Parts: sequence; C-alpha cells; structure tokens
Amino acid sequence: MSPRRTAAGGRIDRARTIRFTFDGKPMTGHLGDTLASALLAGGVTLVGRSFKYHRPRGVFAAGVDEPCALVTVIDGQAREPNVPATQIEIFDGLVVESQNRFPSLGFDLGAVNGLFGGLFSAGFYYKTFMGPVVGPLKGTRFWMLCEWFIRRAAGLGRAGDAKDAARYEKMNAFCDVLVVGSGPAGLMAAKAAAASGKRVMLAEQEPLFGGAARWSGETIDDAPAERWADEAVAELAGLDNVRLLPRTTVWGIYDGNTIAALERVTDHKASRARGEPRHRHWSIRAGKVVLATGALERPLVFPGNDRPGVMLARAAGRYAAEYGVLPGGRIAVFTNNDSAYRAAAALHRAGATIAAIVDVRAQVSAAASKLARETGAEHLTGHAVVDTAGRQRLRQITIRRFDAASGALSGAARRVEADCLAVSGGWSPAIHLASQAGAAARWDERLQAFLPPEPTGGWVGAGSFTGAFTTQEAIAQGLAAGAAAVGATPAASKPPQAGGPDLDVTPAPVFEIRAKGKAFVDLQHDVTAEDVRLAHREGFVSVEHLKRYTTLGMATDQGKTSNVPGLAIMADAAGRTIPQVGTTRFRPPYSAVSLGSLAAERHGELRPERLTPMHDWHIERGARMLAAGLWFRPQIYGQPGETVEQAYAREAAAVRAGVGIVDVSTLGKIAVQGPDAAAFLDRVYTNVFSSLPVNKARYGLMLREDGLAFDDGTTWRLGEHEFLMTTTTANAGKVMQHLEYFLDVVWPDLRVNLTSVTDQWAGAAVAGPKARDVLAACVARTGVDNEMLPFMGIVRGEIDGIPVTICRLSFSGELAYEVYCGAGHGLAMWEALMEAGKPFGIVPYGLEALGTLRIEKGHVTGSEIDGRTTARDLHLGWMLSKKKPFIGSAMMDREGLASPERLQLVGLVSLDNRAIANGAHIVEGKQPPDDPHGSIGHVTANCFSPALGRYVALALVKGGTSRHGTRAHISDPLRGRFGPVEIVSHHMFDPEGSRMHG
Amino acid sequence: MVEQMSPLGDAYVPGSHGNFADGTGVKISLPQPGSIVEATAWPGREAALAGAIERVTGLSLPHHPGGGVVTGDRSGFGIGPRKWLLTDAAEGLAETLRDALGIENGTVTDLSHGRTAIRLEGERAEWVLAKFFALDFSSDAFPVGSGRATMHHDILAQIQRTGPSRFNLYVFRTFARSFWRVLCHGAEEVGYEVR
Amino acid sequence: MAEYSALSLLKNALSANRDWKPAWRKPEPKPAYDVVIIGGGGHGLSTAWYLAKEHGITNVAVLEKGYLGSGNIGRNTTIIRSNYLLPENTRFYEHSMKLWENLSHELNYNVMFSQRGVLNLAHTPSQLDDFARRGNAMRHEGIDAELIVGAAAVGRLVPGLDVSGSARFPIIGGLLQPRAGTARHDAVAWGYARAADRRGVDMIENCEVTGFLREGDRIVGVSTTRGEIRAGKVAVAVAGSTGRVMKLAGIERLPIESHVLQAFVSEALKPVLHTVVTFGAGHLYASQSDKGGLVFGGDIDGYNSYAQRGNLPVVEEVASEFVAMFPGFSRVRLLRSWGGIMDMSMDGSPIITTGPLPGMYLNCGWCYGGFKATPASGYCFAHTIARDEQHPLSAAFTLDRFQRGILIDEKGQGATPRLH
Amino acid sequence: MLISCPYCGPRDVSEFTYQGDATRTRPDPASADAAAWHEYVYERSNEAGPHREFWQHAGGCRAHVVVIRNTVTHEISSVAPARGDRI
Repeated sequence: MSPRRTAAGGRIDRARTIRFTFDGKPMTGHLGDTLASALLAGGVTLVGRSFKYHRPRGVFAAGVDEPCALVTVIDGQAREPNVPATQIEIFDGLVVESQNRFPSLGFDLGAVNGLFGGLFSAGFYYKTFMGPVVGPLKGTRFWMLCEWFIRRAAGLGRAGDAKDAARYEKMNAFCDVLVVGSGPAGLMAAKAAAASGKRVMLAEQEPLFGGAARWSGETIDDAPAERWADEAVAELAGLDNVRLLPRTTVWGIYDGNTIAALERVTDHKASRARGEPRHRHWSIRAGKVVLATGALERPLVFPGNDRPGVMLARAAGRYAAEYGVLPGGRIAVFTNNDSAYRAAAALHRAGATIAAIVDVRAQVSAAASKLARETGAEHLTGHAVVDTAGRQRLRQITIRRFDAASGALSGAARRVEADCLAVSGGWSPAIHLASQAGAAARWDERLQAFLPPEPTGGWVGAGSFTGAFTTQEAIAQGLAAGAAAVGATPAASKPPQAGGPDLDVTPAPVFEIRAKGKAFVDLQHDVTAEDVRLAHREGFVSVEHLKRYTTLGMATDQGKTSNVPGLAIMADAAGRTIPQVGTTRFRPPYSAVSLGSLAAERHGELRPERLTPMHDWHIERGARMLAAGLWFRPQIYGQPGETVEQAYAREAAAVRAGVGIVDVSTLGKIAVQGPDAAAFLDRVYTNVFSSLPVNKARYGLMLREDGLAFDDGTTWRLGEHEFLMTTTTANAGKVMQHLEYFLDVVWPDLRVNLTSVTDQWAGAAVAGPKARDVLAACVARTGVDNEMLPFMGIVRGEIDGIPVTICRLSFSGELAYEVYCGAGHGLAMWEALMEAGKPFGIVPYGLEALGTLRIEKGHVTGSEIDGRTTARDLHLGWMLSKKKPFIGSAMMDREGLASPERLQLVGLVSLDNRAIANGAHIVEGKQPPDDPHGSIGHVTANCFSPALGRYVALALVKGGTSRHGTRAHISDPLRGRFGPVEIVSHHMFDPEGSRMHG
Repeated sequence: MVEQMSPLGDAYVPGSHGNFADGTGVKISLPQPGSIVEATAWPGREAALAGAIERVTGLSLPHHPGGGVVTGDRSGFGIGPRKWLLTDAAEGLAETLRDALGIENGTVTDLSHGRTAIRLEGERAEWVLAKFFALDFSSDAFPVGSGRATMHHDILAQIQRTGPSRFNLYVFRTFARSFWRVLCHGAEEVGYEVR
Repeated sequence: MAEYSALSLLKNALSANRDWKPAWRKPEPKPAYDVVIIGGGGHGLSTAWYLAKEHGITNVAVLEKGYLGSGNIGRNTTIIRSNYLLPENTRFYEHSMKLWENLSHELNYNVMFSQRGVLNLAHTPSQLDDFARRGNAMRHEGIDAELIVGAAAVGRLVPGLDVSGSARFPIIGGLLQPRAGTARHDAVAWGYARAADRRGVDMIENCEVTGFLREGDRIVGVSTTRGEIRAGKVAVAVAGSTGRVMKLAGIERLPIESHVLQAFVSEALKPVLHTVVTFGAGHLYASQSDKGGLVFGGDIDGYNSYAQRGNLPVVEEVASEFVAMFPGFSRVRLLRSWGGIMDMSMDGSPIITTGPLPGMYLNCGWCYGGFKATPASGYCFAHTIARDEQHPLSAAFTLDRFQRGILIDEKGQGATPRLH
Repeated sequence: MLISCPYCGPRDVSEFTYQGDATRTRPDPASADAAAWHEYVYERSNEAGPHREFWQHAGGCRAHVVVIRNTVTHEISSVAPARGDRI
C-alpha cells in the first residue's frame, strides 16, 4: 500500500485494488477512491496545467469546486474532457489523460507564457492584434492570423468526434419535497418530510450520502457522525415514499419549481448493462425544495498560492478522513477562521505531521487553540504565508507577521518546509440554486459571505446553506425545513445531538496577503489579484465588468472558489464594500452538465417519423423517399439507369397519357362538424362554403388576419353538418391551431367541433385520362361515371370490400379522383387500385411528378404561398368573396398589399433548353456583379415539362402579369447559370381546363 | 369487414428484449380495438352525451376532468373539455353513438383507423412511461380508469390507466411505428416482452 | 487618452501595468445635452459614436440603467452575418458587415471580428433550393455567398459534423457566407464606449430613466435616478426594454413583444469548430469562442418575458439538435446558460424611426439580429437623429409600415413575433 | 414553467403553445376601421409585470386558456378557460 495511505478508516475498501491509467501510466487505487484521492495516494501532485500561463497545478479541492485538476476521461472512442479528478470514481480499466499541455504534463512548452505575465495582463488582447490599416493584412486579417495561434493555446481538453455509444435518458418525476444535499441538514429534512407520508426525493451529488458527516470527525447521538448518517440513509431507503438519488447533481431550478438534475448512472462502472443510460437527466416537479447544499470553502489569495500541494483545508481534511490519504507528509495550515483546525486535527489523526498552523488572526478560540496543541503544530497566530517555493510541487512556505486589520506585513520572513499547505479563507454558502430561482443574495458582514435571502415560494433552506455552520444548527434547521416543506410542525421529540469541538467559522475579513509575486484569484483562468486591480484602474469595476474583462469566475468551476475573493479585492481597490461591488446572479447549471444528457433520447434516429399507411409499399417498389417535415414521401419511383429527371418526366407523362397514382395521405385533414360548421367555413375561407351542396367539394383559400395568403385546399361537404377539410401537408398543424383559436377565443358561440383526422384516412389520387376506367374496374356499390360523379362530386363505395369515399378533383389538371379509406386499409386499397390499373398501365408517381403536373398547370403550393404573398399576387383574387367578411378581409387591401410593384406569379419557359433551377433569380439584363440590385424576382418551382417539351418554371416576378410575353434572364450565380427565359402566364398547360372536366 | 393492418411493420418484433437481469419489467402489446371514437358535447349538453354513451356502451363516465372507466371490452375517458375518447373491441361504435347522440347534442368522430392503441403493463410501467411523459403516473395522481392527454415531443398521446400497473396509450397512427420504437428503446433498461 | 497598441502594452508591462487609465470616464450627468440616448448597450453606444464621428455631434449623453453593455450586447452568441433574403435586410446588414470589417481600427479597440464563415446546413432538396434563392439574393446585392452541395463537401468544411446518410436529418449541403463570423461581444460595447468617450460623449452608468420631460407634445428631456436631464433630442435604443421605457412616454402599445432568448456555452475545448454552423432541421447556431467554449443558441422560449431567464424545454431542444449535428459532443459539458430579452417585431425586421413623439427617436425590433446590426444600427440611427430623416439603408424600417402593409417579413410568419 | 390547465391540471410549458396578448379586441368583422384593425393585429401592450395572454394546451386537451403571468418573474397568478366554459 502507498505510504500516503492511512491504515484504516474512510470510505475506501483497502482489500480491493483498482487499476487505471493516467497519461498511459498504470496506477492503482482502492474501491471508493476518486481519481484525485488515488493520485494523491500515488504521490502524483502535478495533475494539470492552467489556462493561460500553463502553470503546473495539482489537486486543490475535493469536490465539485475543483478548479485545477481537470482531466479527460477516455471511454473507447468517446472522450469526456475537463472532468475534475475529484469527481471521478475510479474503476478497473479507467483511462484518463491530462490536458492543456504539450508535449507532456511535466514539460509543457506553453509554460513560456508565464514569462510574459506583464504583457498578458487582463484584457490585453483588446489593445493589440489590430494589425495594419492597409496592405495584405488589413481589415480583420492580421487579427485572424494571431487568433489562429491564440485558439490553439487556449481551450482545455479535446472533445471527441466519434458517435457516443452510451445512452442518455430523460426521466420525469413528481414529488412533494425534493431535498438537495444529504449532510446532517438534508438527512434530517428528508426524514422529517418523509414522516408525513408525502413523496420525498433526496439528491446527493457525491456517491455517498452524509455530506459533512462523512468527514467532520464529530459524533451524532454519541455515534460517529458517519455511522449516524448511514443509519439515517438506511431508514430512508426503507420507506416507500422516499426516492434516494446518489451521484445526482441538482443543477437548475426553473419556473414553477421544475428542477433539473443530472444522475451519473454508470460513470463509476467499468461497463453498462443493456439499456442502462450513462446519464439520466431528471426533470423533477417538486412541491417544495429543501436547499441543504452546504457551503464552499474559499482560499486565501497570496503569492504562490497555486503551487501543487496548496489545497483547501476542507479538501485536505476530507482526503485524510474520507479517503484515508495524506495529501502530504508534512503539512502546513493557513487560515483566517477556525474550520481549518478541524482539518488539521483530521490530518494529524491520520498520521501526518502538521508543521505549522498559520492564522492571520491574532487571537483564536479556545477550541481552536486546543486542537492546534493536540496536533503538535507550531501555532503562528497573527502571521501569514507570503510566498511558496517548489518546482511542480510545494516544498516550502514563507511566513511573516501579519496585521489582519491593516494587512501590513512585518518582521523577518521565515521559511517552513512543507509539501502540502491547507488553506481556508472562510466559507461561502452554496446559494446558487436559490439565486437561480430569482433571489438576490444578501451580504453578511459577520460571516463575510453572501447568504440566501428569506425563502419565498418554492424553497426552504437548512444548514450551512443558510449560514448556520454548526452540526447542531444544521440538524435543527433540517428538521424544521423538512416539516415546513410538508406543512407539518416538527416532531416534539429531542433532535439528535451533535458532539465535537466548538469551532467558530466566522473568518477574519482577510482575503488577500499582498506581497511580491503572482497571487491567483481564479486558479483555472490565471486571474491574479493584480489583474483585478488593473480592471479597477481601467474602470471595469462593477462585478459583471470585472468578470467579463478579466474572465474571473468564467472557468469550468464557475468561480466557486474565486468569486468572493475577487469581489473583495475589487472592493478594496475601489474603496467600496463588497455588496456595493455586487454579486453576480448565478445561472444554470450549478455544475457542468453533459450535452448528451440534455439531448437525451431526443436527438438522432429517435426523433419521430411520420409514415403513411403505404410507406412500406413505396420502399419495396424502390421509391426514393424525401423528408417533408416529419413525413416521408416518395420523390420518384426510379427505374434502373434513370436519372431523377428522367424518372419524374416518365411518371408525369404517363399520367397525362394514361393514368397514375400518388399517395396523398399526408394532406392535413380536419373533420369540421356541427350545426354552425358551414357558417364557420364562410368566415375562415375567402370564398363561400355555406352554398356548397352535400356530397360536393370546393377549393378554398384561407388568409391570415393580416390579409396575406395562408393555406389552400379542398373541403368536402359530407353531410349537412359535416365537412372534411384538407390542408397542405406542411401547414396541417398550423391550420388546425388557427381554426381552434378562432373557435375558442373569437367565436365561442359557434357550435363547431374540429378533430384532426389526418391519420384516420389513407388517400390515393388516381389521375389521367384513364383514371375513370381504373375506378370503374374496381369500385363497387357506386357508379363513377360523369353523372354519378361529376367534377367536384363525392361518392361512397367499396374497393375489395373496403369502404371508400371518392372525390373527383384534380391537382394535375387531368381527370382525377382522390380515393380515401380508413388508414388501416390503406395498403389494401392501394394494392387493389394498382391491380385494377394494371390493364391501363397505371404508374405510381412521386412528389417530383406531382410537382411537374402542378407547375404545368400553374397551381400554387407552399413555395408560392410563402407567407409574403397575397391572393392577388397568386391570381386567386377571384376567390375573395365580396359578399361577406372573412379572416383577413379587413387588412388585405392595405396599400403595400395592392401595389403594382409586388411580386406576382408567372410562368417561365427556358429559351436555351436548359433547366431553370429552383432558387434562381430573374433579371432583366445583366448578371451580378454587373447589375447590382438587379433581381426582379425568383423561381419558386421548376421542372422539365414532358407535356410542353420544355424546361419551365413558376416564378414570382415584380409586376408579373404586365411582363407576359417578354424576355428576361434567370440568374443563378451560386450555380453558375445564366440564361434567357420567356415570361408567360402561369397557366402553361391546358389553360381552359378541358382535360379535368372531361 | 376487412381487417385493419397494423402500422408497426417491421418494428413489431414479438419476444423478449433488453435487460432481463431483474426479470421482465414491462409487457408491450397492440390491443387493436375495433372502435376508437371521439365524442364531443356542445356546452350544456354534456349530460346528453354521457347519457348516449351509457345507453350505447353501458359506460357510466364520471364528469370530473380526466375521469374514465374501463369495463371488459370497452373504455372511455375525458380527453378535453366536453370531449371523451371511447373504445370498443367491436367495430361500429361511431355510427351507433352518432345516431344515439344527434347533432343537436354534439359530434362523434370515428378514429378507429386514426389512432393506434398500445398497451404497456408490468411492474416498471410507470418508470418506463415517466421517461416519455411529464405526467405524474403514481396511482394517487392517476387512478385506474382515468386518462390524460399529453405529448412526447411531437407525438400527442392519450393515456388511460386500465389497471394498477397497466396503461393504454392512444397515439396518432402515422406516428405509431416511431413511437413504438422509442417506447421499446426506453423499455430495454427494465427488460420487455412484446406480444 | 493613449492609443492602444502592441507598443503601449509593452510600455505598460514595464511599469507593471500601473499607468493604464479608465477606458471611459465616469462623469456626472450635465443638466442638458444636444442628444440624450437612452440605453448603454451596443446600439446606444454605436449611435453615440457615429453621432460624434459622422455628424460632429458630441454633446451627447448615453444613459444606462446598469453597467454599460449589460443587455443583449453581452448576452448574445456573437454571430455576424449578412445572409438575408430580402433586399431591405441584405443591404442594411451588408453595410453593417462592412463597418464590422474595419471596426477594430475605427475604434482602436480589438473587437476580435473573426471572419470564419457562417454555414447554414440544408437537409432536404427544397431547403437547399431555399438557400440557393437566399444566396442568389445576396449575390445580386454584391454579397459573398457559396452553395455547398453534398454531404462530403460539408464534411470537409466542418469536421465532426454527422454527414452520414443515416442521420435522422441527413445533411445534403449548405449555404456558406465566408465573410461572416463572430466577434467578442463585450469588446464591442467597450470599444464604442471608449471611442465615443474620447470624442467627448458622456457615458452615464447606473442612471435609470424614470420619465420623460415634455413641453406640450414635445419630448425635451428625461427624468432619471440621477436627476433631470434636458435634451434637444431623446433617442431610445433599449431593445427588450422598449415596451417599458416607451410606456413612460405614454406610448402604451407598439408592434413589439419582449421575449427571452437563451444562450449557452460549454466548457473550454481545444479548437474543434472553426466555422459558425446552423442546423437546418430545427433552430440551432453554434460556434467556438477563442477561449474554447462552444457558444450556441436556438429559438426564443416563445412567450413574453423580461426575466433574462428561460426554461428547460429550450435547453433540451437546443442540446438535442447540437448532439444530432455533432455526435461526438455528447460528452462535452454545458457550462453556463443565460437569457437576453429580445425585442421581437411583428414582421421580424427592425424599426429605426423619428418619433413616435416630437423630439423622440426610436430604435427597436431587432429580434435575433441585434448584435450583427450594432454598427449599421448606430450608423443609421445617428443619421436619423442628426438629420431628422431616414437613412436610405434603413428607409424601409419605419413604424408605419405595418399600417401601410409594406412588410419586411423574412420568414413569412406574419404578426406572430415568436415565430420570427 | 408549469401551467395549470383548468381541465388537465398542472402541465409542463412544453405542452402549450403561446398565443399572445389576450387584451386585444378583434374589431367587428365587417368594420373597415383601419386603425382598429391595425391595433388588433400589430400592436401589443407588452407589459412588464402581470400580462394577460392566451395559451393553447396543444399537447393535451387542445383548449385555449387565459393566463395571467408576470413577465418579470414568470409567476402565474391565474389560468382560466378562454371560452369561459364550465368544465
């Protein structure tokens, strides 16, 4: 066993050796170790490099507040950068790498930056790199050249580029009380709340519950606090109404007490079970939240305070008590409050030599003095550490006499040999979640800390989160908070009794020891005390300016250790109080959250797909599918050797010559029913529907309230009070909401009910001169001749025993029918139609052919109804009824909507026998750059028209109709195409419509 | 009558799947009721609708929001203001109910093809559903018989608790295959059986 | 005040950086100015600079409720582009782009405009056609644009993107504007403030406007938490706070809604994303900052808000789109999120106008576009303030366009601000 | 954010679609009063504070509700059916 290991105690299992690698080097630890504790036990002190100066850094903390010891965890192809070593539970086969160093951690070329510290002061980059005003490096070029180097030097770990094999899941939960934090306060709160029988959840970011009880060395009810905690947890685990969530960080409080938490389900395991997520993203709706999140220790700022071996006192104490690891052999302590004496005692108990306890205070409490004596350390009150020495690890500290009131140093410098310096600068309650919930922190002068405000609404606080730092207070507050959270009064029985030294964590108001040398405030971002003073000099005084100018507190630890010292130094420089400088509002997340967990199962292949009942048939027939929103629709049914253009031209030609069939199941379909249904349709469509006879359909156009075109489609009157409205595929949801809004909000008096029946009906359009023959061959129980089924007529019948509704309407301009049946019969109906169509040469056609047929006819779709066009722009002015108001009628005649300069729908015919690409623009003369601002419109849809034998297109062109018969050019500089076109009417084929009426 | 075809296609794989370390967590199946019907009453005509439903189906629907009942082959639950979703193992409910109700009282819409019913049952049913829906599935909050209209991302779902650990989910048919896949994916963790 | 340069850095480094002076003064407000600008954000500060530089008007105060740059200028995802569709927008934003290209020199402050390109990803042929139309519109306005066709070409441009055909929304191409990029957002505010200050403009921080001074119909100044300040002209450039401030002048309703837009940054990483990329099957835009953090954002939350705080659904949506694009980023960790208040207009385009009351000038309605517009907005607004007329580049951005139906609706969504 | 649908109970905001300012009055459909229509379609009160607004429970019962929500704190003080229905 490592000489740094204690013989007994703590959470580790000394019988279980765990093997892992760090920078390729095999290492061992014990079950229960974190990477940090295992590295310390292995004598590794250099773990990382800092952001800017690439200074050597070691383990500084023991928890989520770690600013320095960041590593990358390698899991097969996946990489997780920037993970604090303090948060990694080691397991057999764990692979970690250090980061931000080149070529190696021990020898890092980037460390040269440290030599230019004066030049690389806060905000230096704003003042230089602007480069020359003229020449090849003018404009932004010089900066971008410099930036290339800066970007490579910056950053921390490297992200992976392989797809992550791990699974991430979201979990929704509801509870009456969510307790955050499981120290004595949290445990008591959970117990008190659970006693009511209400649903309680207890979340703890560490693997083990108990918080401070695990390392305080105190007793509770005469048992070691740790054992008391284990018993409390066992009791909670036995209750049906309690859910315990270890390794779960509550990182966000959102509105309505919606709580976001990250559970690291398998990060501590060598493998994941089938279906087991790596991370679980909890979204918890909690009646009340008990915040028992404890407090974070602050360091003191002094020259050399970043040397590996310098660490927070609590961390040093925790390593000894909780992990059985001595962070050093000869340890010095430097503090401004009593709490570090507890750490010193723990370290001493674990077998370390305590070289000195340096306290900035002239006087300390009796309890602290007693602990100091017990450790056998030299107790230097009224002293301060003014420097440290050692290459890549601490070797020695320098101490001088210090006056806490004035900050003055005096007397000779003394050097003390030490390989670890445990530092405490006081405590900051972890008020982040309360701050996120909207509460402004208040400064407590006695505790020298920001405390949460009085609780309002969703949460109550307990324990050191509230600034109550003794275990007895934590127990009492936990009990009270737990009871309050369920609206009960705390049980009258005697609360558990804590036993331990009576320490006072109230710090002396000392944050910085000003002496020669770089003193770091933000250890990760290398923000020094001088940087803070420079920010002050340059006027960046408000806390947000300080942060943004120096990057203080913006590192991965989010300033957990650096915020308050930074503010204090600024306050001192500005001659203000700390609250006058202000505190920043904390934002989610409390600690970093994997993007995978937030994305959960929602990304990638698990995004929903919408499939028509005939989907599999299309696939089997070799259809190339196109995504249309969430839908998939056949683009073409290509034959071997065919190009897309050949395929759709063949399909479209087959429709014009014979008969084709297309899946129209994706069209939005809304059942509009009720005594006022017809009146309702008169209001929402620009044209009249109340006059529509039963068993007839009509083409309708809707506008938005602002008078612009919204959607079109046919609506079928199936009964006196029953209509089936169809919408475009893309707008189905929007039209439904639009109609529901008007019924609920504007016309609640109308007795109309809307139901989405898009999914109820499968639809096939059969089009072409032989369409009637196909139907006649398979439809039973009704005739389909012109008399029974005239244009826009509706009949009901059967195909192969399947009930169908047939409407004769045409999007292609051919004789055509839409045949609908229950979706569960869709495939059978489709196959029956195909079978019936065989003798007539029926051809299935896809979206491209559908588009070709409609372009030839000049029918509009979403490409033309693009939210900017009016009915008149699209030559649909004839549909605007003058007999009645309708949605949009009041605003559709505004001057801007009636201007002759507007873009108007036209047809284009290519004059050079080349395709007119969609998205091309139209110009009168030259192409750019010769004709700036020359665009007079754009192509909305294009095709090769087999019917016309030409490349044609639809376009929106300024003053379109007036240009009919004129020549223009299409201009497509992106794709290098420029060519002549003739502007024609959008009705390019069979303008009289004789074919569909045939 | 021609039988309805399932929308699931090759996504439907009978058998046992996922992690069975702790037994089968849930069973997932496709009950395929003959009728799924949405019935809506005009304001003030809720009693007339409830009466018609009771006459036709024997279901006595509670009036509180989300309330519902399950009896043998039939079920019904509230899915919105004055709106119920009714199912029957037999086909033809929509026509019968429409005749019984009358347009002066409300409307009946046949969704037998438009919605797909998916049944999820087993000890871990609540756990699996909680992965998808921000609903409180505990039996106090969501008692047997009652129903909820909710959504999983883009997929609207109407859910009825038909037993202490059994739920019927009604989703839009064209989303059913996709939803089935994610449901199975989410159930892998607890082990699931498809039948 | 000294020029910033490599030389001044060196000189100051030798004197331990003790001689640096404040970037801008902290003057007491004077009783009266020629122009008072309400709002010490990007647009207010750039307006002050261009008033001084282009029009010689320097007796100007910028009033800021909090600290300079505390609003959207410091809360955005720093993207600069002029890849618009409609000519009113392309011309305006391209002018902004040209100002950006020389801004560091103009201000003697490195705003770190890095022209690393903005790539809009297309996932369907019709989307690529839409992009072609927009790109062609740009080219016809003299703006750089390239159509990238094919997943492989996109993959070469942006390593790490999932360009496999098996993605749920496969990438088939994109529209690239090479001159687009990102800048250091805070530096823009500070640079404009420092430059305007050097011309004599007063930046008055911690000065909240509590009311407007009137003479008859005319606005003649403001009352503030630091006293009354009279002004020949009062300009309002307060973005998300427009509704709040204009109510103080008795304007109860405007074609504006304030919405919260969240933004996100990951932990710092070694360079991994070199261009700005937007996902086309949703709404996500992402880039990597010089510090190494992935900076990204998506849709507004979609409800009126002044809270600078959003909710979880957008966080989840944005993350899911990001991971769909870059599957390797699932283990990258979100470091921080925050919210800005967007002034969403009724057609998605801004308003720069005289009025609506005599003596008053209004600049608002920036929707998602405020940051990239900063230079041109100030440039045109300064023109409007100085000359009492619209600048040709912002001539279309009037308030009466809604009455007249002359809309500039880039997305075609109509009067539904949350959809713009 | 949770919105207590009067029909379905408290539900996550993601189930709802925002439908905006509920203080606007739609003019008489036959009215040609351009100013009134402009105000209805384009002008918003945009309150900082309690704001009366419509939401649709699109991912649930699909009913529209009138919510009074403070736009500064997001606190919701009331939710009622938009139809004034009894439920």
